[in-house]
Amino acid sequence: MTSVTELLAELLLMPFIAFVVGLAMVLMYRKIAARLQRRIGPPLLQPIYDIVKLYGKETQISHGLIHDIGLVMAVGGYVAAEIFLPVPGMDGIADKGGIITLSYVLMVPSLGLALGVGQCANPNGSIGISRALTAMLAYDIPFIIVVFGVATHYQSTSLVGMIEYQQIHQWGIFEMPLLAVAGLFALQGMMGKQPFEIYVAPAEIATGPMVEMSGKYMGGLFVMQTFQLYTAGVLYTSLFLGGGANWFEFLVKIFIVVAIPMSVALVFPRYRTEDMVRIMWKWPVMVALIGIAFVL
Amino acid sequence: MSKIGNIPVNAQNGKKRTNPLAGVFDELVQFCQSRSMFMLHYCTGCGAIELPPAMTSRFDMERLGIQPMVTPRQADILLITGYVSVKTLKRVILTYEQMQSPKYVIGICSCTVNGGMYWQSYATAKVLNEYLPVDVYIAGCMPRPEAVIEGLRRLMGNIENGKGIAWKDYFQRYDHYLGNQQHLFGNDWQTPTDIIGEARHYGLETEQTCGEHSRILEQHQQPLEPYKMRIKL
Amino acid sequence: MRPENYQVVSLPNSDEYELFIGPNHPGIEGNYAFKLKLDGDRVISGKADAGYLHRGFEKLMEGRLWIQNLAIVPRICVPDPVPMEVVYSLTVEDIEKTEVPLRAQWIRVMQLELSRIASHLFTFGGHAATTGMYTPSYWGVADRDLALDLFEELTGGRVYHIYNIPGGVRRDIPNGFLDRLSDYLDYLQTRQNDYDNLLFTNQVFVKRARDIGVLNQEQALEWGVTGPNLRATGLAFDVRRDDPYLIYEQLDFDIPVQSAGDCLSRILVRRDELFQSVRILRQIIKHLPSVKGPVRSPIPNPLAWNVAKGESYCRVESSKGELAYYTVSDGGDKPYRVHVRGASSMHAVQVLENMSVGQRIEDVAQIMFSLDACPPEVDR
Amino acid sequence: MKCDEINAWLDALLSEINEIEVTRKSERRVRVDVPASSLPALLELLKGKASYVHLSAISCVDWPGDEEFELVYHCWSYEAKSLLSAHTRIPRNSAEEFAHYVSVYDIYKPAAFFERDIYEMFGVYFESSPYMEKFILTEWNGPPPMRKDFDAEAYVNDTFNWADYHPQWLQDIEEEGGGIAIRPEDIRL
Repeated sequence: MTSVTELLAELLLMPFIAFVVGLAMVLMYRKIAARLQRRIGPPLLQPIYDIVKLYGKETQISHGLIHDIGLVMAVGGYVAAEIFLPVPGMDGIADKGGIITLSYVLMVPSLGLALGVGQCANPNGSIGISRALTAMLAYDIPFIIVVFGVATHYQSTSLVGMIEYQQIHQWGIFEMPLLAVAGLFALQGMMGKQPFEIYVAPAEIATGPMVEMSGKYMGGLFVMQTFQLYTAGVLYTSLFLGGGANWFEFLVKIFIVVAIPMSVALVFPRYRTEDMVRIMWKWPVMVALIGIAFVL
Repeated sequence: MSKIGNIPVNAQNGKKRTNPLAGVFDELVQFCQSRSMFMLHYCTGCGAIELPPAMTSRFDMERLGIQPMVTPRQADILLITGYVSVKTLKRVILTYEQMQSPKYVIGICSCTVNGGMYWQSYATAKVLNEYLPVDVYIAGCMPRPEAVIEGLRRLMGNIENGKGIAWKDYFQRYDHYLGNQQHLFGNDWQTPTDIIGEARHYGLETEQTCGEHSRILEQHQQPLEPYKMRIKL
Repeated sequence: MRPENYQVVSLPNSDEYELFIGPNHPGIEGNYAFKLKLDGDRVISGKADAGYLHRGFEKLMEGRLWIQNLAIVPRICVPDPVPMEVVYSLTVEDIEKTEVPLRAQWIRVMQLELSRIASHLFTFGGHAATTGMYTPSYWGVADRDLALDLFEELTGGRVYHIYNIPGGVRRDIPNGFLDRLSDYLDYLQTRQNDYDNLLFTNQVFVKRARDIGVLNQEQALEWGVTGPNLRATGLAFDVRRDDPYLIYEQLDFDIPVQSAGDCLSRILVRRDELFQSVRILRQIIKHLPSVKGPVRSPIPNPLAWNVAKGESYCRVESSKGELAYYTVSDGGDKPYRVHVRGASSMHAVQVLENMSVGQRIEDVAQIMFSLDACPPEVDR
Repeated sequence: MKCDEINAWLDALLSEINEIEVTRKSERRVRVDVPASSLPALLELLKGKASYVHLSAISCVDWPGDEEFELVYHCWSYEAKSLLSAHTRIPRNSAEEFAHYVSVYDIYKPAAFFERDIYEMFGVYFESSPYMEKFILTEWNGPPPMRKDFDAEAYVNDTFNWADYHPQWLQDIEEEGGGIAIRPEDIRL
């Protein structure tokens, strides 16, 4: 039984760790892109520079209260998600929430973004957000099926329980390879990378949801991105790669997990919206259902 | 003027700073501003053809923290790449006023300095800093990517030393800039941004902010309504 | 333009909204604007808005000497400037009845093809970037830069090289230039596989580009489409072969043709054309040393050069399509009138407006880039 | 030879129209001078019967001395591989009132772009052309700029300011008698 102060400390520390690790992931993405594109890439502290600069802008244009609240929801949703994700030595409230709660919490950011962007009255933003919600709908179906299969297999909905099971027996990826593959697809969609990067799409709708964001709002989105990458990595690691016994193993695993979609993203264009939905509802769902058949 | 102040501006400058660490914080922000520059993806002229080489693999501006951004709201630097025709200049000014301060303007190519080889042309504006405050000019027709990067580095140095303050000049001497704009576009020229209101808000208003030209503006100004999106149910 | 797109989509007014693509938008090529009227994400009508790059070139040329104009003509099309110089020189030579030395003609063709390679490499990246893949644009621009290095060595200018003058070219090629050109071509051919794997046979890209922006041959002829965009509809027409200029008759090259007329076939035509240019350049590397002689025929003092009275209409095949100049001289020291028929003046305006109707918003940028429209040619 | 056949046919065809003057400049270039009234008929014949399906360009030349605009229609035949330039002349009005001519948009679709261009730059109004409105020069209020009587240099000097650039080193050189002493017009031969 952890004491209340310890729990509070964990609740503060876990999002902070997520932020720092997420920054490193953003840097890693930009470095991978640079290497693949035959260039050097940004300096090590570039993600921090960007965020500090954006928060330090003199003009901060707000488009009303809903705009602010939407942004807070977007970032806050992820911050809340972080405390459901167990890391080595810290469980937060992961054993109380479980993965069902987590998958609900993960929808909050998209909805918050939709609220905030809708207030900007920019058609590009509105198109972007409608695409983002469509994308969410697309990747959530395989994601939910995967979560269902995994929970059935481990006979538990608690991430802590799943990690313990995997550390005793075998990693989930070896026991449920099909579900793991379907999960990778969902991960790609969840991270919003090509070929499923439909809602940023600079050449089509001028970065969609971000089109009217400026200053600290843009900074908020950058922070959100760090959390997003971290969440995706940790979730997949917990479900299929047995979490981490220690910090080193844990970090290696989540960075590898995040690096795979990133590398894939750089050599593919994006699908059209309807193609993404079609593909997401076809292959990953099919693979995941077959995977479930094996699990059951 | 107050009619068009529909977009609220929350500035941090107006507040009095009591925190002893404010100076340190300001320096940190300045440093980060100089290391992270988002430039607007707007190719106004032929100099834009040297930006892709400067941005991509060979010269790689991202290693200096410079990356292209898509909308004026997100960007810090407005690169005027080459001649600006009168039609473009209107859009450039609109774009500039939508950007978030601190914002910087770089004039690339000789055409922005003094008309360049289009000095005879009836369609291009000649001296860019009559219409916008320019931080750095990069001369050449067209400047090589190395020169573009050199100019951007000079701007970075200026920002770090606190000298990149040309954007304040736009608020402080708005009447001068507005006068030149009106001379070119006619007296009914107006933009949807309330520059004078913003100048007051930042505490940057001087006696040159308002003048004869801003009075002409007030006479012609149409009150602007915020654009509302219709939601179909 | 699929047939069903011709139908007027009748919709209640309340669902329509307007969207501006450009002039400040990453999905637009250069400083150009395209106003869309949309219903959902389906385009009801598109309206091109040009003039952001208007400098009044034709007026400027009337105020300058014949030789001074050479400095401003390349500015009309920035990514592909050499055809501009060449075609202007061709019109002046045609009026003056100047014979261009054979060696100069070979050198001109060499530049034209190198410029075509550079321009196409640029286009691939742009086209890929509109579909969300940025790696080809990084590669393409970096590879194009090596071609610009060759240009710099040959002419002294990276982008604008004012190297062709009426009567020939300014000076002979530097020592060892052909070897370096040959090295560059070898390098390009080693990259062919990379580009194919990354872009041209990438399944997602193919899915994205196939059957988008279809232009059939009949429509293409009706709307005056030229160049690679016309060849992508199946008509093997190339000014280089069918209305030959310079020494193209002596060269052996194929005209790549695709039949579908969609975005994919347009980019594939450009890809094949790039390697045909490599083939032409290889022939030039082989033959140029054996072509001896001066590189320009003497012209009068260029500062007091009264070109004979006359008019001429010359065309070349630029990387965008058919590029033509109509030059009129009244016997003075300045052109009386120069009319520039920009290669993309059709593609960027009428063809784009017609093709965008009924398309989805995510494809508009791709269609524009696949047409390889160059706004400065429209605006002049 | 197919080309020769078509060319011979073309010659016969052109003889059908009155007051027409055909000059064969080279193997693939034909110049035709035609009165303004019969130009649309000529183009229709060319497109319909002689396979000149591609309108390459319409050029306009201002001849203020003759009080005329010269319109040149460049048509290309993909089959005969020849380029025909049809020259015609229409009366020129002052800048305030447009000169008038008929559009050939119903024959050649690309004409719309060129006609709009000529409308803006020269002030020639083409009847029944679909887009007779400002396109490139939407922000321009002056006379049609490509007319010979519009003096661009004077307009520029009136409208725009120039940056003063007279640095110390140039002043020093000028004191010694150097600087930009020789103007281009002085060295004209």
